[in-house]
Amino acid sequence: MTLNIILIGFLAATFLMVIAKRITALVRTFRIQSIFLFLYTLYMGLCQQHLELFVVCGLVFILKVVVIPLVLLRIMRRINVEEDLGLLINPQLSLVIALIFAYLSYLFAHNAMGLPYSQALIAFIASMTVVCIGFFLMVGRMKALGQVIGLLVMENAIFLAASVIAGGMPFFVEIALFFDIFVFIVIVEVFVYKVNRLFTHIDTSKMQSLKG
Amino acid sequence: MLNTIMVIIGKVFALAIFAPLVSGIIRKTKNTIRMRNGPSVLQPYYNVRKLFLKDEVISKNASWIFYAAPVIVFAGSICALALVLMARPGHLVSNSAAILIAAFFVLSLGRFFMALAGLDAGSSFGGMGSSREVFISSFAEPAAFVAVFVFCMGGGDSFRVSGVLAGFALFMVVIAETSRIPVDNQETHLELTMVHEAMVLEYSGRSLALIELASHIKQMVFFIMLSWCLFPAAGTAPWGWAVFSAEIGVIGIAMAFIEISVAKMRLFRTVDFLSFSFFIALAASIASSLGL
Amino acid sequence: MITFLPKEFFLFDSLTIFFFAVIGLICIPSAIFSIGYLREEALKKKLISWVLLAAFILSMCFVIISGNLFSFLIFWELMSLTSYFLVVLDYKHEKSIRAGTIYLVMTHIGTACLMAAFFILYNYAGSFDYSAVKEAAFALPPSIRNIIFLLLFIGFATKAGVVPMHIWLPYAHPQAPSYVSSIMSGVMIKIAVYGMIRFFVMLLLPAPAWWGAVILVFGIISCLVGVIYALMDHDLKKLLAYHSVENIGIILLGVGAAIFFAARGVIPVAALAMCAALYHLVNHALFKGLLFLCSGSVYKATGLRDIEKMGGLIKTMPATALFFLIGAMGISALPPLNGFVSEWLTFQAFFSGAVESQGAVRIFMIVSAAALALTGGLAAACFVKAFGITFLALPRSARAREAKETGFMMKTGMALLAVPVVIFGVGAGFIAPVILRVSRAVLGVQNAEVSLYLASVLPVLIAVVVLGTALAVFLWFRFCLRTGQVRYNTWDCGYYALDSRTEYTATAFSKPFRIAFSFFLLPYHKSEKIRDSFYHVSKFMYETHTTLVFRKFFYEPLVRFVYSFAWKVRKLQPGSIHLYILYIFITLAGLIALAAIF
Amino acid sequence: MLVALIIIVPVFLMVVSLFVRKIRPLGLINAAGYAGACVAGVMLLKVFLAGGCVPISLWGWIYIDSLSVFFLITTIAVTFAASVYSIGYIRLEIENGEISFRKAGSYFQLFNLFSFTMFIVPLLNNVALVWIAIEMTTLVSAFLVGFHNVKESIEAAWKYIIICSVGITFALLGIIFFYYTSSNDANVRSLEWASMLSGSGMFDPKIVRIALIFILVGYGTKAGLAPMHNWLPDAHSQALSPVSGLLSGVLLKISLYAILRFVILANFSVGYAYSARLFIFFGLVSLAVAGAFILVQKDLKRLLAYSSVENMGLISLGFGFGPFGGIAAGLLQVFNHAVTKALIFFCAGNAVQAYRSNNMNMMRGLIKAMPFTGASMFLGLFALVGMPPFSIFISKLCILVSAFQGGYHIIAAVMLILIAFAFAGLVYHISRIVLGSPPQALPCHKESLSAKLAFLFLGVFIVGFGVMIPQGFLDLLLSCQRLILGQ
Repeated sequence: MTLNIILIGFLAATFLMVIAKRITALVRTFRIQSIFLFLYTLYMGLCQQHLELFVVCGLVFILKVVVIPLVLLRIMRRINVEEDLGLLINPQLSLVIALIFAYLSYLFAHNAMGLPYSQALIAFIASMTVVCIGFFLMVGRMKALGQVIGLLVMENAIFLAASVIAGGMPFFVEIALFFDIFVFIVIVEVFVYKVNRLFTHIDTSKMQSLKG
Repeated sequence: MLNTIMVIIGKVFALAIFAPLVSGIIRKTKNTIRMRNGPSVLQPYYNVRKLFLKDEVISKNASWIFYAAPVIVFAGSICALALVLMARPGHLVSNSAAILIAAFFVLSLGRFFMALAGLDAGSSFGGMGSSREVFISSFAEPAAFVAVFVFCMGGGDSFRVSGVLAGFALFMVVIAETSRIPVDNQETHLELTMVHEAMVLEYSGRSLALIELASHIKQMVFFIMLSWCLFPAAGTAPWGWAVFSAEIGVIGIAMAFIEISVAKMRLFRTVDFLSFSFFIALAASIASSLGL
Repeated sequence: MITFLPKEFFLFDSLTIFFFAVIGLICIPSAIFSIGYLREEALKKKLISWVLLAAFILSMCFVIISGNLFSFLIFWELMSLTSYFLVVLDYKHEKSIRAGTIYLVMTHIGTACLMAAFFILYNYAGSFDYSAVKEAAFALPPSIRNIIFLLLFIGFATKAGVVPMHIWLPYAHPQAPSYVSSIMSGVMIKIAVYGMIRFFVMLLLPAPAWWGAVILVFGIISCLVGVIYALMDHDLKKLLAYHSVENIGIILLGVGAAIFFAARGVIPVAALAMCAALYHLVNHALFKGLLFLCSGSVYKATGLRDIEKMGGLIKTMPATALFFLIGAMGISALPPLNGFVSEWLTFQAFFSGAVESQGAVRIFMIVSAAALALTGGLAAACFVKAFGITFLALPRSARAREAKETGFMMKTGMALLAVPVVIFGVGAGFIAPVILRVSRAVLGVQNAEVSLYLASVLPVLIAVVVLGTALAVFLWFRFCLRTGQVRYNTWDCGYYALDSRTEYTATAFSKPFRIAFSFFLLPYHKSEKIRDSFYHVSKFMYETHTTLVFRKFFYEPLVRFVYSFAWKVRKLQPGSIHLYILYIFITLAGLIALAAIF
Repeated sequence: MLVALIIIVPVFLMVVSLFVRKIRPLGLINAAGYAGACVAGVMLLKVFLAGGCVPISLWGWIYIDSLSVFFLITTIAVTFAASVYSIGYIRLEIENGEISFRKAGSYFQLFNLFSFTMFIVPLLNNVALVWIAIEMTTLVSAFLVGFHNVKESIEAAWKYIIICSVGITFALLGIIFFYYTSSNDANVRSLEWASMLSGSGMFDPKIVRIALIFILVGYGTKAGLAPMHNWLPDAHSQALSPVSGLLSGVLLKISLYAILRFVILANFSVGYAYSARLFIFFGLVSLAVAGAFILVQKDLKRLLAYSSVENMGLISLGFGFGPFGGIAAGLLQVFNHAVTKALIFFCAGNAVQAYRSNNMNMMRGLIKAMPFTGASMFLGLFALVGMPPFSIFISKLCILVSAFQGGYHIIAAVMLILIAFAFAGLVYHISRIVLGSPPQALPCHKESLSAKLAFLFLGVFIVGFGVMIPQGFLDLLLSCQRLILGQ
């Protein structure tokens, strides 16, 4: 029962992201989403009483709820560029697309993968939807940070999918994944500063000089 | 083997001497039809004799080709005459066509050098003449070759439709080759119309004589081929000189009549004239393939 | 995979030895000529060109020796690569780069077709060796056999310069130094004919009759188109390149007729046709090589290639003029020399073929004989133009005036080619039977009785009669008819001494042909009068050129279409990162949908 | 033990490059280090072949079988050539004032880190760790791509990071699906390679089919296969030449290695035909797209990048015709293309340095301005398009033979046409660069000795493998083929 609540919360946070217009709103909803993810891993840890799961959910909390939003907000303050996210597709249409993704991932999960009806299937569909929405965020948002957050949302969703259908990846692999996301954020931060210094804006739709 | 060679050499000399007479006859008939007296039948001989004794004027820009051309043209026509006499139609079916074609090639050797000599003097007349000569002869060759093929295939003994058609095509080719009226005018010096004359404009004295003789012999070669085409039966023994010279005379008079009755065609109309003769030759080959 | 390396690597039979002779006959004189030709070049350039030349000749030899498809393909590509380097050797001006690129791309397309055919054969034969291919050829289903024939024909035709695929030849040959272009048109395009003979006559037996007919038709088209374009071109080496297209057409006439009659079982005619084709192959190699060497020495002496600016070279360069004349007589099939013998044999083959067959085949043979006759006439016209305008009368430009005779090495090179041209003509009696034996071995028929008696006797007879009468007349003139000679200006209708401007030019010489063939050449005229006042014309400008039909209506539209297609595809990468990510998602979604459905 | 040496070399060199300040000795040490790695690689091959191609697994983290040895050798060879070349290249870049003294030091650090990440990818046992190593290569090489602080290179680097990370994320999803089927049906609890292979018989075909698509699209983005290749021309045209040589020579192949790993896993449950169809699809699309782009290219390095896309398409087609000898041909093409493309990129690097611009219309008469570079570029061109004396001709031939053997006549015909397009484009462009007369304003540019050594080293491989492939290498290829086909 609690699992469904967490999933609903997780999905709600994602849909909030889709309609966010400003970057800070996007970061805040990302934080909420990570919190639900943390709760989910915490609940799984309580059920299975594995010590490793607690370490993992601690890591999730530190990295995804605290560190990454902080880094992103710091970037926003340092490059003091206007908050607007530059939506290529208006919020209403994005919401419709998000729903279409939900149905598509149901089709994908049930027919293509052939998973049996169970609690895991519902969670898996949810995570697939969030993967598609993360993807949509990268495509639909002009600003560079929109793409970064889109990617992080996909990471969250994949982490959720892994823990749902495969009971979580082997411990060491989880640690390595977190380390990888951390390195990714550091490098992206460096590059956003570079883009801002050279282009005086971080709007990727204007970075189209390399053609053909 | 040796006596056939001696016989052929004898015939070659006889016909070589006899050749200018034919063109004399043709000129004579033309004049009489035009109600004019004109020079006697032996006039070509007098011309040749006169030219052999006169001095020669040679252009400064001319090279050794200018000297060599008349000699090669004359030798070529003599050799063509010898070849035509060798190629007896009828019993040597496959070889006679080959020999006749070799005769055509030998004539083209003479023409090649004559065209070069035309260009050698550096005057525009010569260039014009050789360009036209080569133009006409290259279109005449396919019709001639096909006509000869068809005629030899028919085995020149009996009277065949394909033989006659081939003969008619060959007749049109002969008009073009021996520069008769519809294609080229022998007697004029008007640069618009002259072809063969333009090439030899630079020549004088004994080389001009040689060239005149060569053109007479060439005409004789063609008339002999024509006589086998048009009167096949006459070729058998007893091979009287009279019958043969009668045929040549008839062909000459026919040629004269055509010269009189037709006006000279524009140069580029000769292409249609020769392609018409080619199609007649093709018709002859179709007739021969149907076994007519 | 790599385990298919062939067992029998080399193969020696009469065909290979014959082609060895052809290569030897041409490459040695050209190499000697190159010594003279490269005398002033820097040492480094000399070394590079000799190494490349050696590699080029070696690769050609190996193509002929190779006993399997794999090494045939390797050395075939090596031959194209080394000849590309030779074409691009003096890379100063843009033209040779463009020529090199067109050449390489066209040969690559040809080789791609060859590769496809070889691999289909490999599938059926199980190994690359000729013997395995020969056995597998019997069991080939007719449809596969025809596809292989078409692919091989396109491949070899592109290399040989048969008409639809000939456009690289007039670009590549003139750009190469002349000793290279003499080897290229003398020998390299013959290697393609070797390929055709090897595959269509010896390996892919039993060859159906329509193969021969196809080759015959393409031969006719190549003959006529080659000679018409040669007539219209006034660049000496381009003219000779077009003549290579024409002569390849003549060789293909022979080969086509041979295959056609072999398929119909008329063996004597097939043997005669193949003998004529091989004989013309050697002859063409000889006189084309000679002509290219002469054009090289003319280029070395005057620095010109356009015959409109040359003239009167016979007085300053007598030796080159004589050699060029011998070559010109050879190529225009004038009796005592070799061109006459091989073209005459081809006529005999057609004639005896026509006699043997009935109905449509007879007419087909006669029409092809007519085409050959027309080509012969036009070729003679073209070489009258080429020799007359280049060597005779007055020099038309300053550089033609100061021309000097070329060095000794070059003359020996040319002489070494001129002498065989004469020997192969007059001495046909000794050479024709040898080539007949080769053609019998190629067709695999030992008992075909072909009477070459006439072919051996007649050239000698003609030579004797012509030379005899000429000598007689000469002696008669010299001794018993002593008349004077006066050297005076050319007849100028009494106005003024003529100079080189009133001479006949090559454009004027070929004007009747341009009008006669205007339906194919589509000539373009533009004349313009620049007037000082209404009455005084200060300058009169006349420009004419003919359009290259194949290039204008087939190759250029093709290239334009490919480029426009490429520009459309270029829009796939407009630079926006969003679109790139969308591509990934679409491929993923598409593939999943496909996987789910199937 | 040898393997440990190979892994330590880049780490040690990175540490050294932190301390050594002067560029010249740093370059030499770098090259010497990789020379040692090369020797170790060859000895590893000998030991491996002597041992009869038995997979070695050290301390559980490292797992070596014929496939990883093959890719390791390719990587080492090209990295050694790149390190030799970058000595002279960096020195000339500093003289031209393109990069500052300090940045040259950071170049060598990044270079070693990049090669370290590429060395360990074929060696790692755990499939997820392979994923992380490839992710690391992306992040490290992003700095190398964006090395010049110029608008274009930063834009290229940004696109490189984002597109590759998206691709890799999908690959992670694929790995999770594989993990799900393995733990679900074959109850294999770990992502170790050996255990997954043993359990691969019982995978659920439906899920494996989907997982393989994710893997192919994911790692295909990194491998530069067609619909997902858009980052490749931007990254290659902006990166430094030694780096772009490494990128197209090795990085594309490494991601192909990862794909092959999963194809082996999918063999037993879904059969090779399924992945063959996918390979053929990607191969044909790559050939088509690359052929079109090569024809209308203006920038030299982008031209070479597209020729890499074309060759990757050819390699995947080779794998597509797998069961008929295509895999060995594809792998041979992997090695040949890596070596040839590295040579041509290094020559392009020299040319770009001399002419100061990537635009091909400004480059004329390279063979006059820089004879050695011009000659090697010309020969490199003919090696790349597959002319006989060179090695790519053999591998291209074998791919075509396997295509016809497999009965794919139409696909082979389409392949031949598309290769002809690319051939025409490449010859047209590069022959205009190499030949012709150089612009007068060109200062006479001297070619560094190390560049010449790098060209010779690569030339030996190109011509050597064209003439006669060593037997040891052949056995390695055939054992890889047996491994992939699962005999």
